[in-house]
Amino acid sequence: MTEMTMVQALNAGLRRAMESDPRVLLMGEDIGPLGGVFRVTDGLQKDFGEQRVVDTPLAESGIVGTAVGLAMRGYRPVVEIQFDGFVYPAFDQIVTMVAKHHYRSGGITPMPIVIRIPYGGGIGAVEHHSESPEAYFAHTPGLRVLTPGDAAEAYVTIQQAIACDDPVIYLEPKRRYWDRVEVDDVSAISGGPWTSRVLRQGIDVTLVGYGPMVRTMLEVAEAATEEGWDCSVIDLRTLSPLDLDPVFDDVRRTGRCVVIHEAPTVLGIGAEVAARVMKECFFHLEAPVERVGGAFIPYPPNRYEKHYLPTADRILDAIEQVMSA
Amino acid sequence: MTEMTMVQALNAGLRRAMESDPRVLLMGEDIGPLGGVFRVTDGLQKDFGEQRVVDTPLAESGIVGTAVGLAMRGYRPVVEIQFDGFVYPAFDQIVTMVAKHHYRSGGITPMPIVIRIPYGGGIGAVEHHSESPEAYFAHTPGLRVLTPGDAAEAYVTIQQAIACDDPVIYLEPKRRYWDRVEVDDVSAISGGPWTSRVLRQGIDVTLVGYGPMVRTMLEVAEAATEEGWDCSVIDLRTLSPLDLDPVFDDVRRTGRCVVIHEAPTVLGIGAEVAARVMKECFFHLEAPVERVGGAFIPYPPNRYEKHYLPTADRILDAIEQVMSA
Amino acid sequence: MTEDFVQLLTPNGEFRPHLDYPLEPDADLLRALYRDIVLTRRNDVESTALQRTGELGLWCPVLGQEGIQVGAGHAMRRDDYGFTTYREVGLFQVRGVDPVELLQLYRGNSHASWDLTRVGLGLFTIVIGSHALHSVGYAMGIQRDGADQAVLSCFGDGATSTGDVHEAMVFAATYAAPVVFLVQNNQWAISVPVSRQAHAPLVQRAAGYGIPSVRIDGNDVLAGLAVTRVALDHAREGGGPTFIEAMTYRRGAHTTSDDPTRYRAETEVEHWAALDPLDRLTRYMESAGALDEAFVASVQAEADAMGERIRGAIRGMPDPDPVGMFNAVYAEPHPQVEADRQAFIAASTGQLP
Amino acid sequence: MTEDFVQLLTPNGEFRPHLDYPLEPDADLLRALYRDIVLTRRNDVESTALQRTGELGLWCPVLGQEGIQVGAGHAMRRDDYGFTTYREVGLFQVRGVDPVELLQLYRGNSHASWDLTRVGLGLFTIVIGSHALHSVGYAMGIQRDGADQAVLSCFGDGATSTGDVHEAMVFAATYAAPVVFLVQNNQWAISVPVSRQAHAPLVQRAAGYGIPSVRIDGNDVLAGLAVTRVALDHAREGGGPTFIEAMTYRRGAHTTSDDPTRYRAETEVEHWAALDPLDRLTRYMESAGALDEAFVASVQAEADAMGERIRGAIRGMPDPDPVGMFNAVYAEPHPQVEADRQAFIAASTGQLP
Ligand SMILES: Cc1ncc(C[n+]2csc(CCOP(=O)(O)OP(=O)(O)O)c2C)c(N)n1
Ligand SMILES: Cc1ncc(C[n+]2csc(CCOP(=O)(O)OP(=O)(O)O)c2C)c(N)n1
Ligand SMILES: [Mg+2]
Ligand SMILES: [Mg+2]
Repeated sequence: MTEMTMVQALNAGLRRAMESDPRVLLMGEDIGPLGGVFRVTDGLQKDFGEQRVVDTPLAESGIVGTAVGLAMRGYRPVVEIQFDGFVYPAFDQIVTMVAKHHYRSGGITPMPIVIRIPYGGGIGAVEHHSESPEAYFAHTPGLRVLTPGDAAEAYVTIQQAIACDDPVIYLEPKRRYWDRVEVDDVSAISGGPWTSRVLRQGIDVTLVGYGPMVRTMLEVAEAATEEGWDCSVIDLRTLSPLDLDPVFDDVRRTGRCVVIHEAPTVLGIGAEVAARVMKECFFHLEAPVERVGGAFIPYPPNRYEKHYLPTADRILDAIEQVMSA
Repeated sequence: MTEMTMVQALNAGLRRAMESDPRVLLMGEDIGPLGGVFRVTDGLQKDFGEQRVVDTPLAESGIVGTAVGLAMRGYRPVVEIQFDGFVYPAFDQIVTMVAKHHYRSGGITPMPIVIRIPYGGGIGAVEHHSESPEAYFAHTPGLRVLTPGDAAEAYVTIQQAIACDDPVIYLEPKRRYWDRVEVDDVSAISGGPWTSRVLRQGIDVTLVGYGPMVRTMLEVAEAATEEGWDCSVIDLRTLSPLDLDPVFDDVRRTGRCVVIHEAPTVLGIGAEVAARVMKECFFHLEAPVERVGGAFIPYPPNRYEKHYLPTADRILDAIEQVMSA
Repeated sequence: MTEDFVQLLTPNGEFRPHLDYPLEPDADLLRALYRDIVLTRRNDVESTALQRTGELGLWCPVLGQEGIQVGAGHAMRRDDYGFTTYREVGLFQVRGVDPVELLQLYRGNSHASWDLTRVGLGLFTIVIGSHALHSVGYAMGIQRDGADQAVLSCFGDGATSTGDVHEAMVFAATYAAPVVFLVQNNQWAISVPVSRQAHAPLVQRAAGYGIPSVRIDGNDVLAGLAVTRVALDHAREGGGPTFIEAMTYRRGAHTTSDDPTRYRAETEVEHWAALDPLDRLTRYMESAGALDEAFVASVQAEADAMGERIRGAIRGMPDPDPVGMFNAVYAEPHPQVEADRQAFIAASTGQLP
Repeated sequence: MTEDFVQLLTPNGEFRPHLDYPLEPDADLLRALYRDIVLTRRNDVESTALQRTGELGLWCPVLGQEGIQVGAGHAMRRDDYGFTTYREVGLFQVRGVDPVELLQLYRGNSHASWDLTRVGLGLFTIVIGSHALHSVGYAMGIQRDGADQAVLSCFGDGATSTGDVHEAMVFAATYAAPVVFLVQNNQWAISVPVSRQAHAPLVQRAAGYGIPSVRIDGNDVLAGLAVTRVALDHAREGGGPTFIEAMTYRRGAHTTSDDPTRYRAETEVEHWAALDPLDRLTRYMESAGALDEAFVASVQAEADAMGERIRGAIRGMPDPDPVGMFNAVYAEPHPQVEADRQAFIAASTGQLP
């Protein structure tokens, strides 16, 4: 048990994955001597060499496209995209090749590629450095999408993502990079990576979120007690596949549900969760599922972000809304 | 009034738009002497010249990226992407620049670009020629998304899309390209392009769809009468913005709703429609909203497509489902 | 078209040895090349016919480009690896792709039908240019394995405009990856002439990356073989990438859905027909005494048998089992796919979900 | 670094006229260049300081690259158009972007703060390389207008690896668009040296597209001016694109968030400091008698005033009105945005939606 930031936990997780499988290699811009702009790969090139920690030219399609070839050759590339907003030049390689290759090959060639993307806002960054592209990937058959809620999760799930024979879009909530928690040096998390996790059980309303919203939800649940509301908190953890059975179970008890994410509400993960919850818990719902997400605007300049992001206040409003229905 | 195929209607609509505004120009692969692989631009280069009907190099990011520059210069480029599956190399330019430029510029420079994409399946095509990418675009603030249900719609809405100062992803349901209908030579459609349209009003269940599903829904509604079910049919027409008020009004009467599209059900347009209908019509619904969409698999080889696509049978099953709830 | 290119076999069938690209074509080699061209051409004819009768949804004719394809195929070692487009039917032939396997794709039974580990060819990507990057990545894997192999990466003149081909050249140069880029400049990308993709000869692109390059006569199977072999050996020995531009011509339509009369003159096609790769090989073999009647007849018989086999296998080939479409979406179980599969099975057996 | 480049002003401040790039620098011109470099440098210093004190979220230092930027800026006519990255502070200065306008971006008040129609500069795109295509499209528009204008398209050495820059070169060559590509090869893309982006000199890339190219001393403001002017004139006159590689150096960190000690040696920085663009201009002006004390003092005073104005405007600049974030998402009304705006207003005024 050590206390670690999420950055340190990811670094340690990558290191363990590289130690245990020589076919794991890292690729990306500035991941070598610099250790990545967030230092997630700090020290790894020094220890594993330039063949396994590959500083690439500035070309995202090139990075993901060569990773595809490496995977065909039996390697397990872990790609770092420097920021969320820079993944789109690689979008064709991701949805056309990474996602489909195993299917196209009739099951002969898997694509064990992990694409790490620091995502989300809240750090006062310039444009293109605060986006939440998860819905694009979760809508794409052939991809898996994981996002850790804290350092302990990150340490384990990054290793599990690398061990998985399918391609995994691994979304790192960058504003939680520097949060410290106790990290256990074990090789599994409860339920495995492709499950959601219930962090708190309440009786009034079920809060559902992931990534950067995990901490926010826990804080909101605390604050809500002051209003006399007892909240469940569920971290989805995996966005593809979605593991909603625990959500359904919980909502069948609480009768109320609020889904939260930073991405635009329209067609965000919350749309799918709401549609499914309302279908599966139709006769248990006391109020329609509320969604708290981004307005239908591009990520705004950062002086606006405290108004754009799902804050505790906005979530509490939504809770009040479902409680008063 | 003339009977036209959708291809002819689009051709005529493009011609009229070019005649009425010299700043309109067409760009794409094989749109010149060949007239496009579907012949939508047939004859236009001959009549408007190479400066206004531009055969481009084979580079989708290049096409859309230069269209951005042309739009900044005051032109109104209409881009043809040859098939749905080839839009992804341009994805970065679309979501990063086309969608955001007006916002980034603080409202100074609009992006009146239309990106025409033949989409959807049902024509027995090879891989990457049958996809339905609409959710990616409809989730992206800054874009508008239109899709015509028949030739008459196509003739008018393509002109309206070109006249719009915002970027429009114009999705052409390729399997309806050769359907003939009466096309009126007027310059408006009822309600304008950014509205959905009620094609049929029933009392039992509301069918909601768009593009290739419009004809399918009408056929299903006919077939359903034999089972004694009286269906409403609503063509969404615009996927961004979504115009759901007519849907809510109808569902408040019928109490039942089925949403249909070819794209994967997970995070498809149906997710948003279901979430919104269930929220807005919570106390009117007799059954959860049903979604009939693509399975969570890549578009399969075409010998499977009759099993993959939302057929009348599958939609009738869904109607039965909501009717028996 | 410039004449400044490597040619070992003139259109008249004269053999002109080349100092930089040594080749001593013995009768066995010539016969093997001849056979592969003839069988490729027959595959083309049969497949076109099957498309016309509705047995296939589409076909991409190769007529005119068999020289470079068969030559390059023979330059590869068995354990080299190739990445192609839809057009490299000659390479499929050399590498041992069964035409029936291939045609399942055009029939719509499968997305990509060969066992890519057996034939050593990646699945072709229809999204133009994207596989150039896969080639380089695969070659980077070879480097890391310390293996004595190289990668052949084929694409068309149109593909050179794509960002992915550029990034592939950048990565290949940066890592000195053992890959040979082979552009078949067949003068057209559907209806768009190569002059719209490039103002300068494509072969010149390579120098900008520090990649050596050479332009060859793509209708000359011997040049294709000799030059590609040197390039692959160079790559295998750690010399890094090479870029080959093979000047050739797509004499047929782009695909069976295309109508080339809309955009090009018949005279152009005739010009290139006179430069046919099989004709010149035949002339040379005749003059060299390497083509006897018995051999010609045996290849003919083999082609006939292949044609019959293709027709027999494809005509009326049953549709695949519908539930198969849910297979292999993921390598590990994915609950959403499983749920959809179960719902599909339930619906097909008449149960409501 | 090769010395094979165009240089008009040696590091010692000697002027060496160049036959192909004629320039007769009179005192007025020299003073204007001097002033713009000094003000650019001051802007850099002030902005860095404001970032350090938390008034700005980020700043991208320009130290070392002012020569080419100010030179190229002066080569542009008023009605030419430019596309830049974040780094072209010298060009912003020449084109009349108010530093306070610019800094609103780094403060987080706006995404792009200048009036792009007034200064004739497109908004810079942070997604590397993508604006190269906008440049070409804009130039295609100039062609269609039959206008007597040209476009300057600036990007870095790292950007040359992107597919978009390649496609921009392809389109520019194909349509002979009136655009000048100006690469500032400052030797680094964050921590990645240019040797990882390119094995051959970047200037060589252009020939592959049939685009003329030239490498210049990027720390020589006069070469930057003379060469860019010839290229822009050439483009304006219908001669098509040119590619300029300016050899220079990013002496500061990539951004204020960066730590260059992790990846490069101080000696390298010192080497380039000795080649400083302002030093050599100063030397030349002194020897040419174009730099008197009064002028130096007046520029200094102007810089001081500018610094004061920047600090005054940025320090404690209020946050924008929150509701403003809903503005200008679309040019025409979009019901979803309006609904979200209304919900936001309702929530901020304490009403439940
Ligand atoms: C990214 C992308 N854009 C467009 C297409 C449609 N398309 C298919 S083949 C082709 C032309 C390819 O030309 P070239 O690379 O010269 O190969 P050739 O067909 O001549 O062998 C085009 C435009 C595609 N498959 N992929
Ligand atoms: C597509 C994309 N990928 C990555 C980044 C992150 N990034 C910002 S600047 C930069 C380096 C740019 O180098 P160069 O083009 O040489 O310009 P310079 O900063 O040296 O002026 C990188 C990798 C980005 N902005 N866009
Ligand atoms: Mg071609
Ligand atoms: Mg640089």
